Amino acid sequence: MVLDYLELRRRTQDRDKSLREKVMNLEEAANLVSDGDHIALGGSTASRTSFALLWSLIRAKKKFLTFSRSIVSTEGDLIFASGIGKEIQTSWFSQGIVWGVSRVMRHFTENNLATYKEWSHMSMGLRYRAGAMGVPFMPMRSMMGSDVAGRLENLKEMICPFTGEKILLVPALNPDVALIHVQRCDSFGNAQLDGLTFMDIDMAMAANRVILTTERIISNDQIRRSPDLTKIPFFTVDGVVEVPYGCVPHECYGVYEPFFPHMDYYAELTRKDPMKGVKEYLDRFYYSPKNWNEYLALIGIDEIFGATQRGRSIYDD
Amino acid sequence: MVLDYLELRRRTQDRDKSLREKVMNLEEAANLVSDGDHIALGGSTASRTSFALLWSLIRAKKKFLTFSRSIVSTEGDLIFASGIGKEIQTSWFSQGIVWGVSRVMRHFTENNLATYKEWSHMSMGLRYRAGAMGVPFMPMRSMMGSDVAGRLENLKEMICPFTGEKILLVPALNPDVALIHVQRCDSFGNAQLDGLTFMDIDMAMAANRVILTTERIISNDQIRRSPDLTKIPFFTVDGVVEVPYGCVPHECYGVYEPFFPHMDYYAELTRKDPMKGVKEYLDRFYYSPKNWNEYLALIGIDEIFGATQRGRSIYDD
Amino acid sequence: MTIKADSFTSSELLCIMSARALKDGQVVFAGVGIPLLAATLAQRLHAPGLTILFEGGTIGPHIVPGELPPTTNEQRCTRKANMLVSITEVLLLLQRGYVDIGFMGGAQIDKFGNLNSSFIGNVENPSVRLPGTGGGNDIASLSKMIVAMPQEKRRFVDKVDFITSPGYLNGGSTRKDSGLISGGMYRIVTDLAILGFDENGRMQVEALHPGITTDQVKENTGFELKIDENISRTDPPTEGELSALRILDPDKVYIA
Amino acid sequence: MTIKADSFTSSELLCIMSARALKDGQVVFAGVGIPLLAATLAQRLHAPGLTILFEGGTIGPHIVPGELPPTTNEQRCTRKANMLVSITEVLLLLQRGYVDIGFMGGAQIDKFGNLNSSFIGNVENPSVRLPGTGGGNDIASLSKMIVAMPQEKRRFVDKVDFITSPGYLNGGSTRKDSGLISGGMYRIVTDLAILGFDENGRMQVEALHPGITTDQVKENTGFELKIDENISRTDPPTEGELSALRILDPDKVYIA
Repeated sequence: MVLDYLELRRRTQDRDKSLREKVMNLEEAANLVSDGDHIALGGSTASRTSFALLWSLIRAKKKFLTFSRSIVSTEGDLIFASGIGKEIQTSWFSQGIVWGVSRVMRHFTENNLATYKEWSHMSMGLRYRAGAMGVPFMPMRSMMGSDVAGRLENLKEMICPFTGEKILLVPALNPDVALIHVQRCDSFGNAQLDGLTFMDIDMAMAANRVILTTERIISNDQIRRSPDLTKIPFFTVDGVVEVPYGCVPHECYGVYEPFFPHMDYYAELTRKDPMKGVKEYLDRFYYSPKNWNEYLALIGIDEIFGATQRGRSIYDD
Repeated sequence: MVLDYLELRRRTQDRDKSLREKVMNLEEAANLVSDGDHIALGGSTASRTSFALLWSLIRAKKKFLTFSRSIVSTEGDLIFASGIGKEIQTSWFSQGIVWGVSRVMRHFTENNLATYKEWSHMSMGLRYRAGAMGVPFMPMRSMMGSDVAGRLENLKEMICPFTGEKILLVPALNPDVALIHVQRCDSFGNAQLDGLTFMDIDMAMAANRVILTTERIISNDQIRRSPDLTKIPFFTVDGVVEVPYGCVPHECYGVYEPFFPHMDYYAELTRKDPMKGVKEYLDRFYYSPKNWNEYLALIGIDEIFGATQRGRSIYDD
Repeated sequence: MTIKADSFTSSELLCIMSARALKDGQVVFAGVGIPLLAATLAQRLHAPGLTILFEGGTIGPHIVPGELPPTTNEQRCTRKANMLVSITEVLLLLQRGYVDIGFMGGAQIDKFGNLNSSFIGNVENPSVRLPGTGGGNDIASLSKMIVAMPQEKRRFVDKVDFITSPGYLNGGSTRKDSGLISGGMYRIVTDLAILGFDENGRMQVEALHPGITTDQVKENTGFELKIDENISRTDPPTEGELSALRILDPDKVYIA
Repeated sequence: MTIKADSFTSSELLCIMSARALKDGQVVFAGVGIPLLAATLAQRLHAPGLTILFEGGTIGPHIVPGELPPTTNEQRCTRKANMLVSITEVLLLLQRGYVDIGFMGGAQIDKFGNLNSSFIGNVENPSVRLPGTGGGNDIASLSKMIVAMPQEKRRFVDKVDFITSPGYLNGGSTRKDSGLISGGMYRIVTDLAILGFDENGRMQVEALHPGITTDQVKENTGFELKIDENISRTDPPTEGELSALRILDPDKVYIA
């Protein structure tokens, strides 16, 4: 469903775009998300997943959320299994090719307990981009003729008035909320991202609310000293939460790599009896810890040091 | 005229996209430009204008070139007056607001000796972007109803199939050549740009050939140590020319500011008798110097030091 | 205390009066010249949290006094900025709806707020070819507009020779019908008055500057202008405003 | 010297045979798994100037031996890269035409080269819901394709259950007619043979791997496959190829 332009403008107009402090904790950030929202997740697969915020949304027992992302990994299993969301729009969904097909995803989709709407990877990116640009669609040249397109109700084909070629139009996506984890940002929400940015920039510009989790909060002076390093502007941001290791067990570029032993453990745990396994996982790592640091402690300092050592190594070349 | 997709693909396919040395001098770079080409100029107004290359194109007596740029300053006067080009597509054309309306531009356009095709600034940007994305058009929401749109033959209006809103489609622009000046690049053409990037990235991706002039050539190792700082990828680039002060008398962000006294001198020289003035300017600064350094010497060391001091100051904050 | 109306230039008056129209916390897309200067002045006075956007790709800068950029595409525009983006990206912020106010100067305007900065006289054979739209067309197409320009008969015409930047086109619903369903002219700030627009998109006087008579306004306007009998008046520039302004532009680049 | 066919795994054979299909100086868009490994192998052997693109946004990296990324979206993919861009930008390189070869793996393929990585069985009520397309659909829609996959009857079917990544659709002009006017399947590299496509987009055998019989190929294919009598044969993997490959993947992440 494409937002009509005046409605999109109204929602943006109503936002407080002033340069203001937005630092809050995970619980406060979770309150910025309403049941029924469409939530876009930054990062891709096992990289820069805003896990700390997802963790707090699951603990807050949110309902009827729709999620979209470039590529969905284990967070998709947890979204379905925790019951906070019943629909995910993405291009690929499983922990990662080396771990095989997600048994939890299979359980929910094969039994029609939840919906995985499959879009081509580029079409997901262009939907966010159209939303970011304030236009109702983007033209593209892939997907035509495939069953991926055939199964999506919200696509239009047109004949290009300039060239006479057949062109596919994909609908703009303006998420209610985007959850994005970054390496650094200031307390106003000006964010610097290192390495791979995935679809995060378009996502932030397209969304009607943005919540940043960040490894570090830096001063606005530091931002203003190299404004060409800012990738997300403060006025798109509604909440800033400082959460070191906020992507665990996934990667944060240049800070820590994925927590591979933990991801192997999860894959093993959900292999035989997916639902029993994922419930056990949620109970142990999501519902019982008092806070995020206790969650990290459960995963263990050995894994944290190992992933951090590998993460920093990118700068050793 | 929008390139048909198969023709665009063919031209791109035919290019040598391998990782190879591309360092050459200004004269060799000028040979990469053929009479009749459409040339996109990087930078905007008095910033990062690829003046050294333009200078060599004028000295090489190129003919029938069409130019496009975000905003055109004095280089437009020189394109018309030197006779290398008779059409410029841009959104604004004069040296700069503080110097008033260009008398040279007025002479050529008011007497129908040359064509200035006026597009809105965003539409120029979206034309390059469509070209960069490999689609025949971009949708946009401005320009409709104005005489700017009314005077352009190559625009289409459509009713959005998703929202029923009226949308304007602007045609893709894939220049034959893009001339872009950067602060740093390696000998393969991987370029790092500081500060304002204007429309240069989309321009480089859209063009069928790219010629870079650069303040410095750095090693590929240095590029590979921070790949997230690369803004233009090597395989789009066909020529790399190391030309310190290659934008004089315009600005190169963080290196030198515009050469204001020289620009005042030019404005004064072309105020009373534009054609006599611009001819004198071309003779003195374009046709007589033996090489680019002699051109710089003519402008003078005082101006060079002054502009450099002001240019570096951006990093003093 | 306030000071005599002859102790400041009309450009200074334009700057101060239009700076007052900007509110703290707004995002304003400012053109070069008076708008750049007035937005910076507002930032220094009543609107410290004003976010200024420049066409060159600058988001939230702090212009340095005495180092006013001659265009919006130079490094001087980027001092202490929060972010730099491409020209296309910064213009797209207008389309996305992140801009509260579009703020630009004007060469020629008509009774429906249409601006001309392209041609004087016949388009095919003009007496003057002006520089053109720049981002003006995009800003006026997509945002709520404030225009600052001197009020003269030759500048305030019944119908512009060429619509470079759309106001209300031919009035009524013609702007919306053309596809421009958002934004539109809000205020025209001149050296004589503050002008606005009625429900049909026709220009009208909102307030007169100190010491200005309704006749003066009419004499300097090329079309009939509605002026209420008991029209309100603007407060004269204060010393604080004038001194702050002169600190920003000591070389009188824009306030000469 | 060459070595016995039982001294390498079928994954190793897949890697080496598909690596050979890549030429120096090409730009190849490589998927995770065998393609990533094979492209890196080609870079180490005959194609040092090969530019590899990864879906995560990496342009021209050098993968570090023993540090193979489990996906194409991690920092391991970016080692010594020339440039990093967004996912959308790297995929747009396919559309812009900068990619010479699209290179991916496959779960199920049919006689017209259509790939299925979405559903096994009935789409509304599948026996297996697979992970989906990722960039596969975009790569196959927009580029000249090499696919590396093991040849088995259940994988090489007459008609895929679901067209995730388009080959020649129903053959003939159906791909072009659908709007996909560029790209298309070029080579399918299996552990038994190198397959290509005829002018109607139907799969055919181009060459058999050492020691493989035509019957073996037919037995492992779910549809009729054209095989020329005097079909050519590929050269067996060399020690150099095998040792280079095993250095890249010492933990046998992909070549097990």
